[in-house]
Amino acid sequence: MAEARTPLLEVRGLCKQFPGVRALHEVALELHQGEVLALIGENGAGKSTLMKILAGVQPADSGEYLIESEPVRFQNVRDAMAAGVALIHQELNLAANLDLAANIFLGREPNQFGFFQNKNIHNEAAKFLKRVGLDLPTDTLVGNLPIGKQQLVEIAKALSCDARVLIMDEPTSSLSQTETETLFEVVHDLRRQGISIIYISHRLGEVKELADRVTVFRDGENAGDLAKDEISHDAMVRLMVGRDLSEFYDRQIHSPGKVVLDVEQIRTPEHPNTEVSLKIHAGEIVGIAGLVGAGRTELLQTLFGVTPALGGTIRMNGELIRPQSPRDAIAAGMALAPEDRKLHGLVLPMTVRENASLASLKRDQNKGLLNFPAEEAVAEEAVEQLQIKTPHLEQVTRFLSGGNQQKIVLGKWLALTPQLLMLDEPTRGIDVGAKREIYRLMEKLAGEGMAILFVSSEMEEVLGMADRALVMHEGRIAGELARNELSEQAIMQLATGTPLAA
Amino acid sequence: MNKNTLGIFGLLVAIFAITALLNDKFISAYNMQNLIKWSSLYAVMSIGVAFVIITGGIDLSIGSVVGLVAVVLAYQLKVKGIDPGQAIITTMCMSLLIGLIHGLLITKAKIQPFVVTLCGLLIYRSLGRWLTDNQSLGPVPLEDDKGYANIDTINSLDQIFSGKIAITDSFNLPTPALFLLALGIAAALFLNRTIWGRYLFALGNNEDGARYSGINTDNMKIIAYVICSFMAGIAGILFAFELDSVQPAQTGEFYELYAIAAAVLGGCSLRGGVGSILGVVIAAAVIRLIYNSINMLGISTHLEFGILGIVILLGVMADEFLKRYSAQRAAAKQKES
Amino acid sequence: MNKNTLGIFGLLVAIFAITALLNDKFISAYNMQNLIKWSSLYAVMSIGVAFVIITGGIDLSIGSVVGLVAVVLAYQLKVKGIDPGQAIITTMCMSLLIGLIHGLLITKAKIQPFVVTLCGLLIYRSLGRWLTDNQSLGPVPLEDDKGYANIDTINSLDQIFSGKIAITDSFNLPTPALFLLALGIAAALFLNRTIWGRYLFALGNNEDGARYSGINTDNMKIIAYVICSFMAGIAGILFAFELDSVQPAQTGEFYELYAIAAAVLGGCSLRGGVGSILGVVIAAAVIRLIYNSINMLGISTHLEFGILGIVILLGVMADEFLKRYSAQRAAAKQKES
Amino acid sequence: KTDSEGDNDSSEARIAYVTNGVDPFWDLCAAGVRIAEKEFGIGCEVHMPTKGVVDQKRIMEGLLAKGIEGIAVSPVDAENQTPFLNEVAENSKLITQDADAPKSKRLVYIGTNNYKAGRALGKLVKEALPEGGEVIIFVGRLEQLNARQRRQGVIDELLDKPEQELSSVKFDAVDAKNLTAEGSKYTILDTRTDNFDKAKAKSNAEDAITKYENVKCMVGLFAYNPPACIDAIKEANKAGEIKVCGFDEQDALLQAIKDGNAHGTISQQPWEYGYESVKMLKNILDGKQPETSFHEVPFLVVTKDNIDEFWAKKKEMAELGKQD
Ligand SMILES: Nc1ncnc2c1ncn2[C@@H]1O[C@H](COP(=O)(O)OP(=O)(O)OP(=O)(O)O)[C@@H](O)[C@H]1O
Ligand SMILES: Nc1ncnc2c1ncn2[C@@H]1O[C@H](COP(=O)(O)OP(=O)(O)OP(=O)(O)O)[C@@H](O)[C@H]1O
Ligand SMILES: [Mg+2]
Ligand SMILES: [Mg+2]
Repeated sequence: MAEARTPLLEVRGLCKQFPGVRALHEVALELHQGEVLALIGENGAGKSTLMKILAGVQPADSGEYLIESEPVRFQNVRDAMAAGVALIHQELNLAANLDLAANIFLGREPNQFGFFQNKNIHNEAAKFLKRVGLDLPTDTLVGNLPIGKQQLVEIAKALSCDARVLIMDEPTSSLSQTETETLFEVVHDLRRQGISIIYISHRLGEVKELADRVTVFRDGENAGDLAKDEISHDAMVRLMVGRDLSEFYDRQIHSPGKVVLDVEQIRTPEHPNTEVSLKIHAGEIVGIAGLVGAGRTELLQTLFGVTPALGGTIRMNGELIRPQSPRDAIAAGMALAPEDRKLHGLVLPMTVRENASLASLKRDQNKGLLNFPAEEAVAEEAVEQLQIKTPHLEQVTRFLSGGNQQKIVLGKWLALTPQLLMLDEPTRGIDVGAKREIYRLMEKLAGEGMAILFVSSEMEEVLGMADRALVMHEGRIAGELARNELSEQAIMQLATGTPLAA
Repeated sequence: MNKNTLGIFGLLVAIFAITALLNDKFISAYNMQNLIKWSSLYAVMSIGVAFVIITGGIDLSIGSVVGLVAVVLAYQLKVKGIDPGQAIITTMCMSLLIGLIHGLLITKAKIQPFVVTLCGLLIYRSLGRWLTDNQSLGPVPLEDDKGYANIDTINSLDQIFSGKIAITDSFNLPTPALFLLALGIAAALFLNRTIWGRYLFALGNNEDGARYSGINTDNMKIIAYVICSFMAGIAGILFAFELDSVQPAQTGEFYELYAIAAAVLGGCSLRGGVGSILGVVIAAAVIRLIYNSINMLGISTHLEFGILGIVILLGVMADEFLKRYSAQRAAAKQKES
Repeated sequence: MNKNTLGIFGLLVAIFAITALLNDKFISAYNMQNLIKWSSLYAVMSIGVAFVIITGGIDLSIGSVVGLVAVVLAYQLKVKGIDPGQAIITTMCMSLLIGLIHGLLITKAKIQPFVVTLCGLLIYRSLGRWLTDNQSLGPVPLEDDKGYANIDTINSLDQIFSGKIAITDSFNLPTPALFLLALGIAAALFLNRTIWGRYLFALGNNEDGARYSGINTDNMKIIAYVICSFMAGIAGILFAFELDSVQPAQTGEFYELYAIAAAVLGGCSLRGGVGSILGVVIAAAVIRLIYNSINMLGISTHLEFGILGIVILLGVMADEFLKRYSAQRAAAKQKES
Repeated sequence: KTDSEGDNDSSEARIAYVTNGVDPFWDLCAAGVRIAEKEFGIGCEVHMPTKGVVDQKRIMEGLLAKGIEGIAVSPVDAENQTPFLNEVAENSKLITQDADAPKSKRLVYIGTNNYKAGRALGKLVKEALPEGGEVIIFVGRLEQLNARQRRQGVIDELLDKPEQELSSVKFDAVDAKNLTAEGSKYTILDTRTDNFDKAKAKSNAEDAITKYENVKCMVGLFAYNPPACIDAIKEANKAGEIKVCGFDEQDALLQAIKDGNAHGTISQQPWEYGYESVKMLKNILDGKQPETSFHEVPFLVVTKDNIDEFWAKKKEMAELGKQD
């Protein structure tokens, strides 16, 4: 069992402490040449922190870090790159004001006395972009690309580093099916070339498909390893959360009630020439599937008044509304848990209490004065109902894990008991435990008669949770699938613009 | 008083004690009176700018607003002979309007606060000079001045805005201190006890996040700029009556820098989302105290600016350092437990 | 010349044409000479601040740096009788050192640029006044002045920094224009043709991203502040020789606002990541042109500031509007195809 | 020796000399103060407020708080500062210098008759341009009374208007253009202000040369204005063609007078301000009340004829002042 060859990269007894958070405690990790090591664990388990240490972004407090048995201590990213370690960050880190080629070679431009030698970099960049399935002119500005495509650029950039060790921190979190598959091919390709990969994902299906070995973290410590033949969904979950999780998608079919949302022929600023119509009933969970950039986020944002509609009508409970801002939409009974929870969902430097009560302050006000008891009650209720793990209500939300942050966003909206809850990628970057809780919550809310509209790029999620799925393609709804018609193949067909064979 | 405010308060006490030790006339009633008076005048302005800074914005125009308000007030009273009450109301409306314009340009036309208020700085100064042909004016009539209407009212306004209230035989409280007290309490209540105050902090930290939570962020920002200009307007009136002389080209020049310095020293972060009224008021007092001490200790006036700059720099550095240190301490503590 | 630069160039041409139409003396060789000279002086400063603004920072201290450099230069030449070449080198080193200190405080002590350079504004001004006891000084000796060493060298320096080169019979090119040309080209090459320039743009847009790409963002930011202070230093020397007289309390006052205004009008975004040297130079020329036109057209000097403010505001608004419009057009086009 | 130094120690100063701003002019005044300090054995603090009325008020309040016995001030806005000056006068011996506040309770005013000085400057212009011609005036700011008096003196003299009483001078509009009068050979084209920005002063002069091709004489009312005009003229190659007459005594102007590039200047003999102020306050503190309320410091007309003598005097004064 124990392999004789020395690991390419090894970490022993590593500790890392953030103000108020013990991120890593005595963790160990081994990576061999040419293997794909999957690193999994709940939100906040310390995966990204360890990867940042490996890639020289931040230093460890203590512990050993060896490459080919040689102890190393990277001062910065450049050192790590020189040693052949490259990291694809969980958050996007591109310069939006530069073009694709510039971004891919940022920090490694061929130059003479500091002056660019520009000749080849566009060709080179195009090669790497093609490899990740991006067929765009290399002088396109990155800022003009949707987030999913930016993720691909990020991957192309890492590929161009010629690294021996490539770390991918949730590379697929904003990719859809096809792009994910392209990425898998790239990973297989790299492995064949003898490059070692650390792959972090919350999508256990991906892990199963790709990984040669799995290392599991829990609360900043090693929770166990799985060899290739031990990798199974249940085993991974057991190590991650410390117990079995059964009945992942626990759905009951409710008979849908009256129409809550009735949208007719609205046009969004991103897709001004296509019209979208849809209806959502009380007690119904409707999923929206589609490829990245299909206009799903845009649709939700338009309904929520973030980017007002160009035309068409929106009715809530039969009443015509024209949401010009989220405020209008909220007043009409809508709520949106946005795609980017750090940017749009939360005010990170504020506390759990302040975030959970932010939307309901206005309702609970007393002639403009804050109603502190009511505020406290709202926050407490959210923490209790959603089982948010936080030491106290005054904890700053920045220090919470992704799943708990997402729950606070939900708690904020549930305090207002909206009639229509919209969720944009509700489980993006969220670990299995939290995921299941969110699914349960959706089920419970639907049972109570709330209409739920969610966008997801995870096929499984759509298949598992939706009573009905709408599939978007290039800004329009390409098709609608009832629960009994739902299948991976049907969704993919519609999402890529091929009509379903009748 | 929270931790940040404690630091600046300590600085106040320290400079106060040192100066008192080195010059016994420093704590005379007369000097204290003056110190309180000037601190109040500058603090009123600084409170206003604190609102804007909390939203993550900046207002470079307040010095010019102080100047313009003072000019327009004096112009109405002296040149036009307008009813004093009406003149006060007009100038207040003008300052509100200026704030509104700033707010609208920033939120609706989406021009950066720095640019909008930099242009404001230039334009209002110019307006004041043009209106009066750059002649200095006094809002309060001198003995045999003509052209003023309602001299009695003006004089009682003068008493209100720059009078003194006898507290003991030797100590008189300057009325600007009362303005500061009232406005400061109102501002602190607004920021910490109303939903709008909470909204300001929220949007200062994350504007999109606040908007997605149903807050009308544009309106809230406009309100912050209106409050800022309004406070500058009040300060303009106070300065006009205090100095009895308004110079279109000079009155208020550079005050924006004082006010911003006070806000920053008082714990507001220019990144937005952080700030306390008490801290800002104390910081404004510290700045005035430094000036007073330099004067009392006979230090060369050439060094005034420099000392002020160094104190601000060290203050902010100490603050930054303390924050990091206390975060580390907290972490260490957690580790133990 | 890209689209943004075209807009400001259009403005330049428009004001130029209108003034030329209304006053035929405007295009005289002498006036053009002056216009070029002043534009060059201010543009040199503005180029420096553009670097800092591209990184997403700000430098409020340049006016004081201009003042301090001019003071120290004149002090060395007049009071200390130091060798002129050495004096120039000392002042340049001083300006580099100032930039370095700014950069270190901003990157290592993590104090905000606004605060650091605001304190700089206060401190350097104070230093200059204290050094000279606020005496005005001339860098260039008058006939029977004592205390200067190497009068010939000083005079030839004067020729270099504020001389004229005959081009035609009537038109002489002021030497500051050559400085601008050399520095402007160097700056533009640095920004657009070297990897460091690209790093500045990258970190101005996304500092973390740049750092994760292996760029030493701290060093790059320090370089930007050093360049900024250096350019202010050059401007200080140019101003000292141009005016032949340095007033410690006044030389350079408010120039930071001009420079920032020029940078913003020239297309730099205060959010960082955007900017062009050509645009900034043209914008600096526009500002000088506005002043010149006001004088030529006999408009009241009181209105100067106001007109400048309005032009900047309208310029930025038009820019914002055009950007949105062209984005919409591009989107519409894309949809069609 | 230590004793005499102790006398000059500012912490023991009994009186103070407060200017209206920061300017080389005041440095020369300070020189006079230093001379008088020694001569009369009294310590005197010199304060130069940077930022106008506010700074001046603050500094004087500080002086009162310190218990200063006498103050000589040049009020920034004499008229409107009257109430405050009265407050100072109640708590200390107050005299004004350079600029007067006639309505206040100041004991005496030490200064130049700026209107007369302006007329003298006008006479210089007439000397420079016996044939008459177009004249333009440059000044820092016109909100100061002395600046306005000076300007009016120049205008009245050139337009042959009757002499006015200093206390009741009628002023022409600040932005009046092309002032002329019947029978006068002179036209006053314009008055340009620069807000104390030296670069602005220079470009104003340059722009005037461009705009008014027939301008024959440039008049600078503040110390830095004439040198700016001289520079601009030199660079326009119009030396000799355009005359310069000025006020005050910046070295560049004196040099130009010597070289024939400027016609002449009016010096207020600033050291006399400082000297006389200290002397006056000393006398008052010693119980000797001033006889009149206006102690006139004579101005001096400086032309090529007396330039060497004057410049030597100025240098001597500056040196003497510096020694302290
Ligand atoms: N810069 C920081 N300052 C303070 N705390 C931090 C910082 N970075 C991470 N943490 C905390 O350290 C812990 C580990 O975070 P990390 O990002 O490594 O988790 P993760 O396993 O990657 O989680 P996820 O699956 O959500 O990405 C978390 O509790 C997080 O809040
Ligand atoms: N910030 C932006 N700037 C320019 N275009 C954008 C931006 N955001 C989105 N788009 C465009 O809007 C279209 C729809 O994007 P949207 O985010 O709605 O897609 P989506 O289906 O929700 O994809 P995702 O899975 O990434 O959320 C994309 O084609 C993209 O080109
Ligand atoms: Mg992570
Ligand atoms: Mg989306």
